[in-house]
Amino acid sequence: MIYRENGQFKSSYAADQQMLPIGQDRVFMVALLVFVFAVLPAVLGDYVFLSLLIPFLILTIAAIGLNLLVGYCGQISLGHAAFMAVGAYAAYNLVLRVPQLNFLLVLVLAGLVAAAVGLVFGIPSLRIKGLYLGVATLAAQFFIDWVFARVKWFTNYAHSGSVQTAPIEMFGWTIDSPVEKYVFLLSLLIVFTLIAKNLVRSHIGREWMAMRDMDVAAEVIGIRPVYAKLTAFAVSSFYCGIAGALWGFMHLGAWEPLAFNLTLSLNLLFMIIIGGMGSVLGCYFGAAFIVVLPIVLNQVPAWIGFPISTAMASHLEFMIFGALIVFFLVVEPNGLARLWAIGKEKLRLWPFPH
Amino acid sequence: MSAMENDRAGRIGGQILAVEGVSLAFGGVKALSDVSFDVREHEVRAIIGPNGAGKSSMLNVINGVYHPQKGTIRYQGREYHHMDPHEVAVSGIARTFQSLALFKGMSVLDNIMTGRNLRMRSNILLQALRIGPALREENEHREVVERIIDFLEIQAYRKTPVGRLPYGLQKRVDLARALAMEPKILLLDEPMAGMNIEEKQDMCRFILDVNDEFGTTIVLIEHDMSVVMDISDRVVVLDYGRKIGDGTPDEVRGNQAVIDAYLGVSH
Amino acid sequence: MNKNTPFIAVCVALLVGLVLPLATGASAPGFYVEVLLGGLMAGVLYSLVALGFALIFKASGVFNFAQGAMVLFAALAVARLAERMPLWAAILVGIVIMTLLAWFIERLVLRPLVNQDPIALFMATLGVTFFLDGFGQTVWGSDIYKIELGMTKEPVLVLQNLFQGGILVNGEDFVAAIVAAALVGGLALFFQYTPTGRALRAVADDHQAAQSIGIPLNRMWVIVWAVAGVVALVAGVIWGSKLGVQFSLSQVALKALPVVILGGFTSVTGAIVGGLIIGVGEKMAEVFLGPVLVKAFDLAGGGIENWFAYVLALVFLLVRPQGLFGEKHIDRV
Amino acid sequence: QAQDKAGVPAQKKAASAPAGEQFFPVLSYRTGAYAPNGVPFANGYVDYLKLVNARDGGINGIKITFEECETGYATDRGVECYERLKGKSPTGATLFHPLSTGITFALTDKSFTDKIPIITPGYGRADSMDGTVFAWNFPLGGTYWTSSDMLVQHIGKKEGGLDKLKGKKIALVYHDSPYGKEPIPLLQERQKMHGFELLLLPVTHPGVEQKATWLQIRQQRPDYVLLWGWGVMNSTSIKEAVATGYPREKMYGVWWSGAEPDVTPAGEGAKGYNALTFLAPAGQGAVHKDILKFVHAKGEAAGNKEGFGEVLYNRGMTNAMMSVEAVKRAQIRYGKKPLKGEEVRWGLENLAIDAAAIKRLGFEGFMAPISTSCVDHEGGSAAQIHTWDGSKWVVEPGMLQPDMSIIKPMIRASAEKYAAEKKIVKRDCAKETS
Amino acid sequence: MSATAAIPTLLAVNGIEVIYNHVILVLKSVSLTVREGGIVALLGANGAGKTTTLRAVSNLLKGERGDVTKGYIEYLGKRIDGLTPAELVKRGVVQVMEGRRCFAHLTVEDNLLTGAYTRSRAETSAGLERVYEYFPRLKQRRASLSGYTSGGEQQMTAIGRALMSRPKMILLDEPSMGLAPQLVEEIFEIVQNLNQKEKVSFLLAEQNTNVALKYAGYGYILENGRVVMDGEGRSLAENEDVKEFYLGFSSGGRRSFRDVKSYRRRKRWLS
Ligand SMILES: Nc1ncnc2c1ncn2[C@@H]1O[C@H](COP(=O)(O)OP(=O)(O)OP(=O)(O)O)[C@@H](O)[C@H]1O
Ligand SMILES: Nc1ncnc2c1ncn2[C@@H]1O[C@H](COP(=O)(O)OP(=O)(O)OP(=O)(O)O)[C@@H](O)[C@H]1O
Ligand SMILES: [Mg+2]
Ligand SMILES: [Mg+2]
Repeated sequence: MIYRENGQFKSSYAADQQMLPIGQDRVFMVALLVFVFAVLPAVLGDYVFLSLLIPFLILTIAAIGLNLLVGYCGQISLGHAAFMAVGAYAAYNLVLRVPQLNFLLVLVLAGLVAAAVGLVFGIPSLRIKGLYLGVATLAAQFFIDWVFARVKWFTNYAHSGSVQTAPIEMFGWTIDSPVEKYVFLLSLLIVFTLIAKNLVRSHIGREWMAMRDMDVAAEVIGIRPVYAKLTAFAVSSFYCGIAGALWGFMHLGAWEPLAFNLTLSLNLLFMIIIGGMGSVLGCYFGAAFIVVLPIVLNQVPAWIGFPISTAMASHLEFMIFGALIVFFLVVEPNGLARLWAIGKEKLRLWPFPH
Repeated sequence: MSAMENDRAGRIGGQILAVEGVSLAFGGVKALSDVSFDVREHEVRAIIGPNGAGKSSMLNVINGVYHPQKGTIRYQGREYHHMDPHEVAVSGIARTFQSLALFKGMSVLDNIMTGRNLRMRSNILLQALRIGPALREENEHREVVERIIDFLEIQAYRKTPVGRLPYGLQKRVDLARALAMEPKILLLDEPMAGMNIEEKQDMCRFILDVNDEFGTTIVLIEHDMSVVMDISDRVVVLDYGRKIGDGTPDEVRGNQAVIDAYLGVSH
Repeated sequence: MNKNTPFIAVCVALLVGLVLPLATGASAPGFYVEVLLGGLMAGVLYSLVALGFALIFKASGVFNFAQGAMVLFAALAVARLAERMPLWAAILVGIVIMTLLAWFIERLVLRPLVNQDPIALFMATLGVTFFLDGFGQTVWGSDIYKIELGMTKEPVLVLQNLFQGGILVNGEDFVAAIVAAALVGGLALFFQYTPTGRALRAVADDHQAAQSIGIPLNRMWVIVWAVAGVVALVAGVIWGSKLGVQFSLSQVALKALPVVILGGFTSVTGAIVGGLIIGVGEKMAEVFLGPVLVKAFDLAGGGIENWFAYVLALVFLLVRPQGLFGEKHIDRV
Repeated sequence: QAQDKAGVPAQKKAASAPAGEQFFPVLSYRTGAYAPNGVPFANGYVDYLKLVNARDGGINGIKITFEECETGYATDRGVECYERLKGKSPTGATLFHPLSTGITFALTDKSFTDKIPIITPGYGRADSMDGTVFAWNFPLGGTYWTSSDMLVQHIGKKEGGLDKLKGKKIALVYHDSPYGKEPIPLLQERQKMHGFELLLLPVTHPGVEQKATWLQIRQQRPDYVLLWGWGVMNSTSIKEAVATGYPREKMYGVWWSGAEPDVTPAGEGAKGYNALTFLAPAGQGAVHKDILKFVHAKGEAAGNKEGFGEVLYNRGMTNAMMSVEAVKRAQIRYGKKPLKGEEVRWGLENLAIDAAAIKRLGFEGFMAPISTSCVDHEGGSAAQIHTWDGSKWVVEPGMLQPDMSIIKPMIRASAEKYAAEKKIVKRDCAKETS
Repeated sequence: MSATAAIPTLLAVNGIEVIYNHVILVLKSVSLTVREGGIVALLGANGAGKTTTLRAVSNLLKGERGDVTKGYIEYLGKRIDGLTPAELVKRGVVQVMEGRRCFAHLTVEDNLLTGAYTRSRAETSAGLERVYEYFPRLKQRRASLSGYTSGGEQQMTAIGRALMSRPKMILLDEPSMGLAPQLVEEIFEIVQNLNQKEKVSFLLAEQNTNVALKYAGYGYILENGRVVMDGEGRSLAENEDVKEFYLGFSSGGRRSFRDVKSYRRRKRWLS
């Protein structure tokens, strides 16, 4: 009966609207922050940062962005990697052409460019719904991929279509080592998580969710679909644009249009579905599941000293990964975040079963 | 038929909404043909009629969800051919739905808060940072909503996702959401369907209180004749998309066409 | 203005685009016909995959992402089995395998997920996709395999006297077209006129309600997935004999997505017509429009067929949100 | 502990061997769309490493250990493999061999901090042969600029002189990725020189949809088609050529489009198709006998001997051999002990595999001599044309050589641009003693 | 009670407990019996657990992520926990779900026909005629998509659809909801007709206590997942508490809705 909210009363609406209304959660959060900022950098090796944590952090930002659109506003998009590409190429060109710009500003601008493009590709959502819209957004995916592969200006006339970046410098700090990147990205992620949380708790967030749950009723109480849907597209693309820029600059270092292909889009979608639609926390779970699990699965045979061929290992990885997706959905169709919530609920009732 | 009754009658004002010659058809189905009636300020106006008579369609027309092929709507002195749902909301007409149209994934509180949406002004950046005016605004509106929650006695379910609530409570949340808009006219589509007597009594009380305290004009669709006869000031009767009766409950009760089409003998 | 005006406008624009190369003399008539045929044939292949999609969606409301993986799996099975037995036997065994697969999917994936959100089911089929990709390669191998339908691959020149230079056609393509037509006809009849067909449509609308009135959901799903599996097998065999059977086959199947939305998710006819429109559209665009764009914007190569199908589908949806033959979305309040 | 991932646990250490092991990471792809080409290559590469252990007891007594990592030809997966393997074993990874131009682009960036050489024989960035900028890249034996140059020269010869190319039409059918796009600048340069028309026809990954491409070829009727494909794209191209009636004799593939998996799926139709071959045509030589004897006979063949003696198997083997030779060379300077990547680079920069060495190693007929330096990370490029006769590759006699007077300035310009973008300080090779 | 004892039991629900989502406990030991040829009403406020009880009988809980965790259900003396809904329909138990749930994209007639999935062709056409006899309005609208029909029409479609499977027992969930008074009477007349002429038994969940008790032979009152009262229809209707809280009569006769002034705390039998 450690985890209980009894005896924790709220005396104002502000207190009631806190993000973590339960005291134990706040303690846990502080401990977690100390752990990720202070303990992890001290104990983990480069590989974990470069291959697991950095992609995880960046893709979580992207997943939050996509979740705002799909999970909160109910507009399915299968083409969000394209907006990441927009962000990445916008940042590349900004850094290339206006070298004196501070990188934080570059990020914001890249996000804004992506938001603008997202807005344009969001227009069909005013007429098309559900999976139809999902497939329609594929047009964005393929068209934008194509533009970056074909219009030479975007890649600074690189003949291979591949671009590369130099390490980032900001306020005299060169973000180069894996740990530095990790800390920078982690801070960004926290900021973006808070912003997302704030948005979905505000009236704009409620407009999105209303649009998602029942669009006719939403209109009748005065929500304009145009505004709600397009802001969702814009904010969501903004997140993805920033994630794209980070993906290019902090993770890949050198990339080609293919780096932001349909597979990445689908992966983002997997993340939010596995993690939980309409849950910011779910994005963390989802990103961890999709980014980390395959890599871990791939290495399991080696760890347990079970000699199988790489081919077999990667086939197995596919099979187990697929089976796990189905398994988790069967256990909880609303994603890992819901599983987490149920777990917490049980903990709250513990030791009573109901 | 007390003093209060007369008092009410005295408060009923002039015409606020008028539907004139509205016709609406879906393919071959004539949902409404040439229907006209008016609504006066502060009255409780009931619409009754058999299933499929076009009652919900009528509300949808007023609401801007359906655009009639013919006819006009006069509201606050202005004449519309059809209205846009958003415009309607801004001009102070709120509505509940026959088969619930709540936002299933949101909590009761959030559902009702959406009703305050039109009045919330802070821009997206302020909301993102949740500072200053955004936070203040949020708390102010929360207070209004809490009052409505108290009024409708759904305090215990504030944080519950509405999808999990039993039907009757969902109906109440639907009403609460509409009330949160502080509308001039409230359109209610079978607010008491699926309720037992006790709950119906509560609901009637809520409706009358809204009507009395806030002076909200009410347009009500309902199949329970005792409710309609008890609480409405005037009744429109539709049948197969046509108006077959209009008047006070007593007048309507005596109308032979209405008896044949709808009431039957038992009432 | 009529509600259908934009739709008609788009159709007219497409038709104009279609005849433009010929009208302006940008293309020799013979070549034009070849491109048209090439597009139609590609379209038939898209249609075959799209058909599987549409079937499953229509009958169970599941957006089956695994259709491509099923095509690959079936093709691999037939190709590898045919190394050990005659082709017809391999196909028969293949059908049995696909039916078994349908049974497993129903048991392990669909049954536990009854009455869930479409998006959860969609996701589950993605899990199936991953599983099948891994499983297929483990069981059948990951090399390029051949399926020999016993037809010559060398093209024949026909109508040499009508068009200068003649027209190249492929016998194999015609077989594909005929098979596709037969499948579609049969399935359309099945859905419209049999109780099972009607029950399948009911299931698509509301799983739970269908269950409540005695439609055995489980059997329905096995049936429809097995049928989709057989359609996948047919598609796999035809594609495989043209392109070779290899992992990449499952990726081509992605093109079936714009096809189904253009045709309308729930329509068998739509899958076919959509496939043809997209096949012809994208080949025409690539061949005639591509070079023009490259010149105009100094692009690094054409390749507009990558997006053409999707953009075309998007434009269609904008003027007709339910697709060409899809059922209109019903929302009433 | 490094594991032999290809089927058998790694050899036990011989008691007499010097302490330590030389660790070779192996980035391979045995699954997915590119598996038909990735598998035989990886088999050849791994088999040769095993051979060195079994026959010679390692590199001068230093055992080789290795670990495979599946990249699936995907850049992000490749980078992850790199990160995973670069720090294995006390000395770290010897060198990386990404077998993907995309992965090469991504790793090039990292090589500067990690100081591990990346060898890309016959692929990767063309400008990376400039060792003063690309300190860690080694496109040994050829790049896409040398290969495309040789192809143009060959076509010129067929036409009776490069000047005869004027007014001719050459189409480049290429994989729409950095790999496929690399030859374009050189071809454009040559186009300016000789006045032929160049058609650029990109094919999207994975390359099974080429109908429109070949319709365009049928319309434009180019005199030659250069094929820059990989994996299933190659065989599809040949099939589409058959379907559109384009003569296979007029098709020339780059060396990655000239192996058995590229032609056999097309059956009879592939007859007459040509491709470049460098570092190993098909066939078997002395080294194959050794592999059969020391590796296969013991049942330790990687991946069921798939592709043994075929083009890609042999190329994988040759690549492994050059890597081993580089370590050997570096041992002369740094001593017979496990070497770091940084030390191996010296070996790679001072590689001199002459005809005698080739013969000694059992590779006679499989490669031309190579000699690298601090400035020149390619070490010379030479190749032949081979033609598929319906059942095997027939090598045309006569070596082709690129015209470096055209390529060198291009490389310099391109490397300068790269250095400027990445803010790289160029090496001064004169100062570095060799 | 003694009069009915001779009639064999059709359905027996024995002390079931139902939990949704592994955590939400909704039914707490509910028991009830339906005798052959009976009409049993299940009454209770919103959220009392009526629908849940019906779902537990028809085995439709799975789809709602609910589970029967205690107790069992017998039909014709055999336990039916393991049967699929389809098997139950074959055995004659069919549920008409709350909220109509017609197949929106099928026409009214197709909706009806799907109900006869378990029946032969001959039975189907006879059944269709029968349903059209009961509901002439449906015959008029037979060709329109049921998604576009009005609420009442949909309710009729749903009931008609269930009739198509020729059930022995129908679980009817809030049949009167949203129906015009005439139609409510009509539907209950039909229920009575079916019951008397075709010996179909009914278990019906209703809010409209008035009508329900008029037609039902026996009734159970559910509150907070427990059966708090049961008895013959007539005797329930005469019970003072029921009168006040479910029928709206107080000692002085029916009270006008307008006059219900104060918000009364509800009287509860439990808690
Ligand atoms: N799928 C579900 N998941 C979680 N809780 C549920 C679910 N369905 C119902 N409940 C809860 O179970 C309780 C009983 O619901 P039920 O639908 O059985 O009531 P009811 O008596 O039919 O009410 P009504 O008259 O409003 O239809 C309610 O509190 C409801 O919130
Ligand atoms: N969107 C629509 N498309 C097609 N027909 C419609 C649509 N909306 C309503 N109708 C038809 O119009 C007629 C009137 O429907 P409406 O819903 O207004 O009836 P109602 O009076 O509210 O009935 P009920 O009391 O059963 O709710 C019905 O026959 C219905 O089928
Ligand atoms: Mg209605
Ligand atoms: Mg209920």
